[in-house]
Amino acid sequence: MARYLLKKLGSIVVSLFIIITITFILMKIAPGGPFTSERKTSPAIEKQMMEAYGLNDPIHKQYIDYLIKAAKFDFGPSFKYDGQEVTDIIKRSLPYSLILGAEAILIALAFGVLLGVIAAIRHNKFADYTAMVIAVLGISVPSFIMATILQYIFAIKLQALPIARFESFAHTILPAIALATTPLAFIARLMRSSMLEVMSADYIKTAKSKGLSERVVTYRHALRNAMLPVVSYLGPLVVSVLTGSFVIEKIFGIPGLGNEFVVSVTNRDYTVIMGTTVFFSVLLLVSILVVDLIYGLIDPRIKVTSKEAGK
Amino acid sequence: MSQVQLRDSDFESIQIDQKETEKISGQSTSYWKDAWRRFRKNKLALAGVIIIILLAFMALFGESISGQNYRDNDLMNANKPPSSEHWFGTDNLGRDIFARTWYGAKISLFIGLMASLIDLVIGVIWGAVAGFFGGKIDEYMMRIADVLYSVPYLLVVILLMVIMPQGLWTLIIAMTITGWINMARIVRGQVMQLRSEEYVMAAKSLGASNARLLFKHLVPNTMGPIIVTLTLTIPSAIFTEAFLSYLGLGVPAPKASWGTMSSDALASFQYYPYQLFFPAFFICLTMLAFNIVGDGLRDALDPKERK
Amino acid sequence: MTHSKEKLLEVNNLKKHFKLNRQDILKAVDGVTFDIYKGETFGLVGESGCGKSTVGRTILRLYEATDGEVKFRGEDVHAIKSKKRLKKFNQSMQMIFQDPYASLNPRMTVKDIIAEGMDIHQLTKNNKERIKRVNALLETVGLNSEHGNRYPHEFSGGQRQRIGIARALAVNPDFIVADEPISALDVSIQAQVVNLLKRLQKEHGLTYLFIAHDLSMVKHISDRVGVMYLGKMAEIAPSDTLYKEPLHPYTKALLSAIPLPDPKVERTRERIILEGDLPSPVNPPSGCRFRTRCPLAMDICRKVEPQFKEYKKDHWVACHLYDGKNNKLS
Amino acid sequence: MKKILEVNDLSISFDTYNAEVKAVRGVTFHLNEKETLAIVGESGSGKSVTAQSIMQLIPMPPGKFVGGSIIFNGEDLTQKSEKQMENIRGKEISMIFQDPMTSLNPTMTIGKQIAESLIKHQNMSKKAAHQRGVELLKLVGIPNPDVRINQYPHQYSGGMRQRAMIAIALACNPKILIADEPTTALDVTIQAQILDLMRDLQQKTGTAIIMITHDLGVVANIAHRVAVMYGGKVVETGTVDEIFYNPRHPYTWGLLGSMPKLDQNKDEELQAIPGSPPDLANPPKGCPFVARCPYAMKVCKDHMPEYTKLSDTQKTACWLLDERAPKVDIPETAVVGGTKVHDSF
Repeated sequence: MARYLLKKLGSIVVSLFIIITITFILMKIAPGGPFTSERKTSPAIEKQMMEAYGLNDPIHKQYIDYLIKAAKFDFGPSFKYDGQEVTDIIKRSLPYSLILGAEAILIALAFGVLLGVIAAIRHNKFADYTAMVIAVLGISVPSFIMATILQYIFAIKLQALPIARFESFAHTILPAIALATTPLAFIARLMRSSMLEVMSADYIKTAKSKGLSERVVTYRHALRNAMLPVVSYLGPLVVSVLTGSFVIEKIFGIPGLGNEFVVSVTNRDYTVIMGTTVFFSVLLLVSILVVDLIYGLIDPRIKVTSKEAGK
Repeated sequence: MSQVQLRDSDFESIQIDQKETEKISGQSTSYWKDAWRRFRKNKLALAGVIIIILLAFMALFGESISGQNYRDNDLMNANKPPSSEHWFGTDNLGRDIFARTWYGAKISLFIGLMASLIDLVIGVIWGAVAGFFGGKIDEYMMRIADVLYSVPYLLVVILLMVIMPQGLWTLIIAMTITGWINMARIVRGQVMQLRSEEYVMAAKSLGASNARLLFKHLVPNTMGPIIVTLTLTIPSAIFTEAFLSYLGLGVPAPKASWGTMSSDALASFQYYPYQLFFPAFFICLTMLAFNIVGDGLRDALDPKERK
Repeated sequence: MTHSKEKLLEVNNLKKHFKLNRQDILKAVDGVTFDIYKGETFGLVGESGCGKSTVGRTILRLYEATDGEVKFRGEDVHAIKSKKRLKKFNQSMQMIFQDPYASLNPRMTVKDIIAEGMDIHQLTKNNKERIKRVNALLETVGLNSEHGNRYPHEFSGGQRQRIGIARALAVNPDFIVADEPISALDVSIQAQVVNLLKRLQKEHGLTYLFIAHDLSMVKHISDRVGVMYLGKMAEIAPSDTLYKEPLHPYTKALLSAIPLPDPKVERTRERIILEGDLPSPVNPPSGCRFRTRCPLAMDICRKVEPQFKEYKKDHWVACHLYDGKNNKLS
Repeated sequence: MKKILEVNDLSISFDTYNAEVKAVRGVTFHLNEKETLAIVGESGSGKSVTAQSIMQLIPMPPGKFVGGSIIFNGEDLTQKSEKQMENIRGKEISMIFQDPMTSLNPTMTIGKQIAESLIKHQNMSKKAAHQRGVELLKLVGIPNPDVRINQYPHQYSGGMRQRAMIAIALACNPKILIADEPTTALDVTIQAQILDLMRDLQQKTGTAIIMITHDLGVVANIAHRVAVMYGGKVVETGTVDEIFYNPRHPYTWGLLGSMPKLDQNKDEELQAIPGSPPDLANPPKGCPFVARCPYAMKVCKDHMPEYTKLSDTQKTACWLLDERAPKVDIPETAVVGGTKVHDSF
C-alpha cells in the first residue's frame, strides 16, 4: 500500500510539473504584456514594474524562479491589484467555494444515489421513468440556466430565499442546488445502470437463495457493490463542481475562488490565472488520489487486480 | 389429455432431412439492421432525431423566415415582447430575437459538430494506435493523455481562450485540445479488449496484415461505442460553448450564439424574461435531443443485448 | 498407426513467459519438448492454467516465444523474418478456436469470414470462384450456400464451430491447432464436431494438435497424447498406452478423476483424489512441479527437477519414480 | 421411500425481445428423501429454469409462471408469497450455482456470507454464527478455517469457492440442496474433490440433492435417479441403472452414444445426434426430439407421446413404446458397461 501511494504521489508531482510548465509557456506567449491594459502607464514606470516583478530576467531564470515559488505555493503578486498576493486571494476566496462545493457534492451524491437506486429497484416502472426523466433533464439543462430558473422561482416569485450574495446558510441553498444539478443527474444514471448490473449478478441470486429479504439483499449486497462506479466518479465530480462554480458564483455574486478566476480572466491578470489553475489542478489530482484510496478500502479485490490482469 | 384416434399408418417411419434442422428461419439481419430495428422501437429517441432534424433545418433556413435579420438594430424598438412582427421579440438593441435565435443555432450547432468531429478524428486515431500496439507505445501515449486530462477541461479551454485571439475557430480549437481524450480512452479500451478476442486471433493466424486487422475487424467493432460517444460529445460541446459565452469568452459580436444571447439577456431577465427564455430553451432542447438520441443509440448498439 | 514417422512439427524446449508487472513473471509454458508426426493427431491435455493453449498459440506465432524453437518441416518458425515466408507459413498452419461465440467477427457475413483467408492469400482469381469455393466449404462442414449471407449471431454454437472449421480449411492448411474446439459445446454437438474433424483429417491428410481438458474425447481422437502440468510436459505416450499404463502420478490421478458414464463402475471405484489446488504458475514449486499434490512425493522431488526421458519406446515421462535407482514401481 | 418434493406439470415462459420462449413445458418429477436426483440435458433444455423455479428465483418479468405446482411439505411453493418463500430458501431448500467465481459477493468476507443465513434462520448471535461458520468450513474441507473465514472470495481458489458455497448452502441443514452444474466450471481433479465432498456430506446430513448437469459421467457418479430433459420436457426418468443400462428414449441413446468410451475403437465414429435442439420460441407440436430422431414416425410430428411406465421407477415418453410401433432395440453405441479402469498408482 505504501508503495502504491508513493507511486501515485510521484505521478502527481510529474503531472503538476508539466502543468506548471505549460501554464508558464502559455503565459509567455500570450499577447500583450501584463501592464499594457487600459490603465495608461508611462514607459518609465512600466520598466520599473517589469524590473520589480523580475520580468526582465532571461526566460529560463523566470521559469526556474516560478517553479521554485510554485513549489512553495507562492504565485507572486497580482498584476492588477496592487499589493495583493495571489496566495492571499486564494486564501480569502477559498472558504466560500469550499462551503458551496461541499454542499453541492453532498446534494449531488445523496440525491443522485437515491434517485438511481429507486429507479433500479422499480426498474421499468413509473418511478424508474420519472427518475430517469429528471436525470435526462438535469443533464440537458446547463447549470447557469438552472441557476437563473431557481433565482426566478424561489427568489423573485416566491421570495423564499435570498437571490444573491453569501451571508447565511439560506444564501447557499440556491447556488448549491444549481451547482449540483448536472452531477446529480449524472450520478443518478450511473447508479441506476450499475445497480441494475449488480442486481443481475450471480451473487445476488446466492443471497436470495439464502432466504434474505429483498431489503437486505438490496442494501447489504447490491448497494455497496453498485456504489463502486459512483466512487470512481468522485474525481470528475469535484471537477464538475469546481468549474461549475465559475458561472454560479458569478450569477449569485459570491466572492469565491471561481469568481476570482473569472475576474482574473477578464482582467488578463496572469499571475492569478496561473495560480488558480495550478491550485485547481492540485485539488483535482489530490481528489483523484483520495478516490483511489477509498476504492481500495471498499473493494477488497483492488490489491490483486494488477496480478490477474495478465491472464 | 386429448384422446386422439391414431391409425397404424401413423406409425410408419419417416425420413427426416437433417438439412431441415440446419435451416435458419427469418430474414438475415446484419448488426446495423438489427440495431436500427431496435432503435426504431424507441419512440423517445426517434422524437429526439426529429427534433435534431428540425433544429438543423431551422439553423440553416430559419433566420430569414420572419423577414428580419440578426444584425439590424432598431433602438426605437428595443426590448419589445414577442409580436407578429418580431416573433420572439427584440433585444436591448432592438434586434430581432427570432432571427438571432436561428443564427445562433447555426453557430452553436456548427461549433458542437465541428468540435465533436475533430475530437472523433484525433481520439479514434490516438486510441486505436495506442490500443493496437500496446506496450511502450501505449504507455507513453496514454501518459500524455493522462497529463492533459489532469487539468480540468474547462480550465484548459478558458486558458487557451485567454491567450488566443477571440473567434469561432479559436473556440473550436480550444475545446478540442483536450476534448479528444475521452474518445481516445474509449477507443483504446475497446481495441485493447477486442485485440485478444478469438476472431482477431483467427484473422492473425490467417496471416492478416495490421491494416486488415484494424480496418476489417477492430474498427467496425468499435463503431457502436464511437457513435454513442460522438452523439454525447455534441451536447457537451454545445454546453461548453454556451458556458464560455456566458463568461464573456464566446464568439465576438456581432456574431451571436445561444450562449452569448443568454449572457446578454441575463442582466435584465427580471424585466424581459423572454429574452433569456428563447436561447436558454433551445440550448436545453438541443442538449436534451442529443442526449436521448445518444441513450437510444447506446441501447440499440449495445452488443450485450444481442445474445 | 496409420501415419508415417515423418516429423511435421518439432517443438524444442519451448518457453513462453508473460510479464505481469515489474516483479511477477507468469511462466505459462516453461520448457516443453515434443514432436508431431505427419498425419497424426497429437492430443494435449491438462487443467486450466497449465499452458496448453499458450503452447498452441506460440506454435502459430500468435505469441512470440520467450525461448526455444518450433520447427515446421525442419524450418524454425520463430526465426522467419520475411513477411512473404511468414504468410506462406500462415497458410500451412491454421487454428480452430474454443469459443464459438467469440471466434467469429459479428460484423461480417459467414461468406466473408470463410473467404478471409482466401482473400489474404489471393487464392481465388475472381468473385465467382470465391463464391464457389465458399459454397463448397460450407457443404463440407454440413451447411449450405444459403448460410453464407447470414451473420454469425444467427447460428447455434455447433454451427458456428463448423464455420470456424471451414474458415481454417479455406487456405488448404497441412496442420491445424484445435484449441479446445468442443469444450463450449453440448455433448451431442461435441460428437458432431469430433466426427467432422476426423472425417476432414482423412480426406485432406491433415495433422492436428488437439488441445482439450476432456480426456475421454482426447483419447478418442488422438494417436498420441501429451499431459501438461504447470507449464511442463509430464508425460507423452500413444493414447492407448497412456490410458492402459499411465506412468506419471499426475496422469494417473487425472485419469482417475474422470467420471465414467457407467454407474456400476463408478460405485465400485476407489478413485485417486488429489489434495489441494493447482499452484500458481507465477511462483511454481521447486524441483518437480507436481510434488505439492503428489501422494508419492519423495525427498528428491523437492530438490531436483525430473528430466523428461523416454522410459519405454515412445513413452516419455518426467518423474523421479522412473529414474532407475528410484524406480520402485515397475 | 417418502417423496419430499413433487413438481407437477410445471410450465414457465420468458418474454424476450422477439417472442415468448417456452423454456419449461409441463415438467413433472419428484424427489425422494435422502436421494440424489440428477436432471440431465443440454443447454436450453430447461433444466436450470426448472431448478430455479423450485426456489422461486426466476425474475418475473421477464419470466412468467404458466401453470403447474411444486409441492414441498404438502404446500404448493408456486402459491407462496415472497415473505413465505424467504423462510424456505436457505433453511429448507438451498442452492449452489455453476460459477463459484461470480456466485459469492466479492466485497464481503466468506464468514459474513455464511453467517447471514444462520442469523436469519436460526437467530444466532454474530459470534455464534462466526463460530459455526468455522465449523462449516472445516466440514467442507477448507484448511485453516479460522483464518480463511475472514478472507474475501478472491483470496480463494475456484475449488475452495465452491466448497464455501456448499458450506453456505448447508449452513441451516436444509432438506433439499439444489446444485446447478456445480462442477462445470471446475477442472477434473477439482470436480472429483467436489463430487466426493457432496456424497460424503449427503451421507452425514441426509440432505436430498437435485443435481443439474449435462455430464453423464457426473450423473453416473453421484445420482440415484435421473430425469432426462429435452426441449423443455422430461422425456425419460428412472433409476440411474435403468437410465444407463436400459434406456428407452432415442434421445437418451443419443446422449450415451455421443460419449466416447475409453475402450472404443478409434476408427469408429461417435454416434452423434444430428442437427440442433428445437427453438423453444416456436416449439414443435409433437415430440420435441422428432427432428433429430433416427426412428421418427408420422405420429411423432403432431402428437406428444404420453409416459409409458416401464417399471415402478422408469417412465419414458416415446411413441416407439406404443404397441403399434415397430420394434427397435437399444443401439449398440448406447450400451454401457465393462469399462476397465486403473485407479491406483
